[in-house]
Parts: sequence; structure tokens; C-alpha cells
Amino acid sequence: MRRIIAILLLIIVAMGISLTLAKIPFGTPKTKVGTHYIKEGIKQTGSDNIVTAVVVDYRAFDTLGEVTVLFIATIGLGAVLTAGAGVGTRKTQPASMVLYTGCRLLFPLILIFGTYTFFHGGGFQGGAIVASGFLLIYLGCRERRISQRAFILAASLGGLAFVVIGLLGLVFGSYFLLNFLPKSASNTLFSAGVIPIIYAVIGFKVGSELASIIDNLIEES
Amino acid sequence: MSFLDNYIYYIGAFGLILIGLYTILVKHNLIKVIIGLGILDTGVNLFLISVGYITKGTAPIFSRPGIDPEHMVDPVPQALVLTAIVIGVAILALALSLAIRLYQHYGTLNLRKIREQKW
Amino acid sequence: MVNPVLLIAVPLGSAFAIPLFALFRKDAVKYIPPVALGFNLVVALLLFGKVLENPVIVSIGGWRPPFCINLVAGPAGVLFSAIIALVGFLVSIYALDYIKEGPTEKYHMLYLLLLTGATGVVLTGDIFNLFVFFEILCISSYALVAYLGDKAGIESAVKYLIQGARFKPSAYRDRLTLRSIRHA
Amino acid sequence: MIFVASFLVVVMLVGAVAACIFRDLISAVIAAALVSLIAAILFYFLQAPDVAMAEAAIGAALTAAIFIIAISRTKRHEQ
Repeated sequence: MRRIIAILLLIIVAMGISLTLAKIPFGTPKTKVGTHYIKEGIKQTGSDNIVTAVVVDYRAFDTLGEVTVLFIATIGLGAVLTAGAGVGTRKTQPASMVLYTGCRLLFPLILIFGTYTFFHGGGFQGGAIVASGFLLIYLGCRERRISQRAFILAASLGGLAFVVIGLLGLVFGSYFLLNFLPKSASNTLFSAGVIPIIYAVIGFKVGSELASIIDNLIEES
Repeated sequence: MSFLDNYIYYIGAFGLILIGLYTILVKHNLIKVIIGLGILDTGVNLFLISVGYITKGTAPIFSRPGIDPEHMVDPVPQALVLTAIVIGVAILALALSLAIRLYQHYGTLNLRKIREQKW
Repeated sequence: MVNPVLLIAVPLGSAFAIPLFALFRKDAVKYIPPVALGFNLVVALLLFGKVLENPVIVSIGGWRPPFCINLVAGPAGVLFSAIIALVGFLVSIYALDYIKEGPTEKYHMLYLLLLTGATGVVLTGDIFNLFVFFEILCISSYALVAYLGDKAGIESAVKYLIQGARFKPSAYRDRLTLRSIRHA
Repeated sequence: MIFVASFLVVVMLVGAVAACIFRDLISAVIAAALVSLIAAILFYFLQAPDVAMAEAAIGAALTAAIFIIAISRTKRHEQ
């Protein structure tokens, strides 16, 4: 009975999606907004990567909302897992020599690569790479832990920096999140004004939040 | 061939969305339901990206001089998907923490055995 | 010049500042939500007199409206944000004494972010931004439902989360339909 | 090119079905991670390198890790 209802529902959804699809054939030219971003983006923001320009400059307010969502998930996960739970620690076997040495060797390299990715690729990806470095540390060297409080503090510092950058734009140019720094020739680090700073802040914040999620989940297991 | 050319990405995204929804609706195990949510998310993201593609397009990055801006793919869906991926992992993590607490209270993850969760 | 973006930026910033503040005065954290929401109430009331004549539209990032996000503070939006700030202010005063169990610091953060999301939903003038604020509202309420960690709360949060996440694709589809309309 | 893409889409759909029907939750998680990985490759084919990087790092690696930690704290087999 459940299956029949589910399949009926799926058929309705499938019809809805395919009706939408019929209006948008594959491989056709872009929307007006996208064309404008591509034509004007490099002049207006100074960023070579148009996706970065859209994420961090044109629609930066959305990005602020999204990092807030991730922050809420981190805080909520901490609240849900700690509230009213008995703290029990399971015995864990120490990792083998190979794993331990490998993790210690790889961790700094992963951190450097993640930080490099903040500027050449994007903050979200870099943050995820940094968090996977912390995951490696939890797999290999269980005794090295960073306190939960430090992660939350790093995440909230990142968020606060984002809001403060936005408010500085409001002060200097009467627009929230205005790109108020001067823009120079492309292919230099600060060619895009405030964009690399915001992306580094996002990367820092995303990395510490994802690491905090892993830490919280692994805590009592 | 033109059928494959035109529709293969849409078929993939469509299939992922339907399989994800089926998993959410039919399975009894909470972790299975959450896996279904993840597959559904991936499908929706693939769908959005393939809507923004144009035939023989290049990535919207001015990585070398002389790239024709006319042939760049649409950057807007890519920006939306980039943030949607991060949101997806946030929701999955919250749902998993709720699943862990549910297991601590009831000792089972089977939604049919928990009185309040039946449908 | 009172800018409507302050209604969103100030509670958001103060929610992010709570862990920093807790470093110095852990017992005083609970006074941050009433202060931030009181500020919101004052700003909303100041704006209300202005928007009765003509609505205030601010763009974020300084571009023209189809290419950036704009906030539209019309009379209805400002009225609703004033109501949200008033109710939130009263509830946060009640919560000063009521919230004693659990990680109270996290409760105050989640509560402020919930009200930020609600204010954003009534003020925004962009469809995808509406979706983002709606998501902030939803996720913080899932976490607040499960806050105490008891049986009933966790169960209800699971139900709420799965029901909420199931309708995400339809929200995306609406967005696509809007895109195709704009495209035509 | 189009054949490679078609092959990957078929493998991805098989992986999704496998994630749906496996009784062992760890296997299901691995199948779901495979789906994410192939989706990342498809994003690259669709000229979205930023999204491909994010999906490979988050979807394939971190999500699978979070699921496996959560499964280790609950039950492994679906009953």
C-alpha cells in the first residue's frame, strides 16, 4: 500500500519536472542576467573567475545566509548531541604505526593545500579540504584534539568578520557588502578588492564548522 | 545520437531525484532515509548545472587571454549550486545527530517500530 | 539615515559575537538577545514613519536590482518586522529567567538566528534570497525543537526535518520555472 | 565524449539503486559516495570546475565520513 502511494506520488513529481524540462532545452544560450555577469563581471569586480564574482560580490548576501545556515547546523548539532546525554567514552585502539606517521606527515600538507585553495578556487572547497585534514587527524592520532570551544570561536570570528566587512561597506559607500577596496590589474592577489578577503574568511569559517561537526559526532564514539 | 547528446544529463538528474524520493518515501530505516535525502540533493544539483550548460561551452573563468565570452556557460546556476552543496551537508549532519539521539532513546532506527513516526 | 539592512545585520552580528562574549562574561550572555531585539524594534519604528510615504528600496553590493539582491522595506514589511522584533523582545525577556537547562549559550544563539531569518523573509525582494532566509528559519527551528534532547522533542524534530527537506526539490523547481519565464 | 558521459550516468544510476536496496548501511553509504563522485566528474564535463571541486571534497569524502561515524554510533544493519 505504501509503495503504491509512493509510486503514484513519484509519477506526479516526474510529470511536473518533465513539464518544466520541456521549456528549457539542453545546451541553449544563457539568461540575460548570466550574460550580463560574463560581460561586465571582470570590469566591475576585477575577478577572473565569474563564479567567484557572483558568489562573493553580486550575490554576497546569499552567501552570508548560507554560511549562517552552516553555523546554525554546527551549533544545533552541538546542542542536540550534548543536551541531557550521559558522557561515555568508548575505548579506542591506538592507530597503527603506519597510519599514525602518515597522518602526521600529511596533515600540514593538507592544511597548506586547503589554504592555497582559498585563493585559487574558492572558500567553500578550501574549507572542505581543511576539514578533511582534521578528519585525518581524528582517524590517526586520537589523542591530539582541538577543543570544541576553539572551533566554535573560530567559526563565530569568521562570521563576525563577514558582517563587519559588510558594515564597513555601508560606512564607506552606503551599500551593505560594497566592494570598497580599490581594484587593480587582474592576476594579482588583491586585484579584486574585498573578494579574496571575504573568500578567505568563508574558507576559515567553513573549515572550522565542518571540523567542529566531525569532532562533535566523533566525541563519544 | 542526438537523443543522447540532448538528454543524457537530464536523464541522470531525473533518475537520481526519483530514486532519492522513492528511498525517502518507502524505506523504514532512518539512516536510509537520510541517504535518500543526500541522493536527492545530488540529483537536484546536477539538474541545475545541466540547465546552465550551453553546447561546446567553456568554463566561466578568464584563465587565459582570448577566450570568447559568447561561449561561456551560465555562471548563475553554478554559484547557486556551490552554496547548495554546503547547505546539503549541513542538513545531513543535523539529521544524523537527531538519528543518533533517537537511537539512544529507543534502541532502534526502524521508523515503523517507533509509535509516533508511523505513517 | 536608517538603513533597513541593519534589521538583519545587527542580530546576525550579535549572534556571531555570543561565543566571543562568553569568553569574558559567561553569565551575561543572556542579555544579548533583548538588547539586539530592542535595537531592532527601535529601528523598525523609526523606519515605519518613513516608509508610509514611499517604500525604501536598498540594493546590497551597490549594483542595479536585477543583478544584485535588494531589500524592499514597504509598510507591510516594516510592520511585520516591528511585530517580530516586539514579540522576540518580550520572549527573550521571559527567557532570561526561564532557560536554565542545557547549553543555554547555544539556545540564545539559535533564538537570535531564528528571528534574523524571520525578519529576512519579510524584508527581502529576491526569490532566491527568500529561500535562503527561509532555510535559516527552518534549520534553526529544527534545532530549537530538539533543544532539550528529550524523547518527544527529538521525535518531532525528525518528523519536521524530513517533511521540510522533502519539499526542497519543489522549491528548486519553482525557481527553475521562474528562470524559464524570465528567459522567454 | 558523449559515450563516456552516458556510461558514467548509467553507473551513477546503478549506484543510486544499490544505495537504495543494500541492507548493510555501510555498503549503502559507499554506494552513495560513488554517486557523489561520479556526479563530480559530470560537473567537470559540464564545465563547472568550482562545483566539481566542492562536490568531490564535500559530497564524496566528508559526507561519507559523517555517515560512517553516525552508523558506528547506531546499528549497522537495517532490519
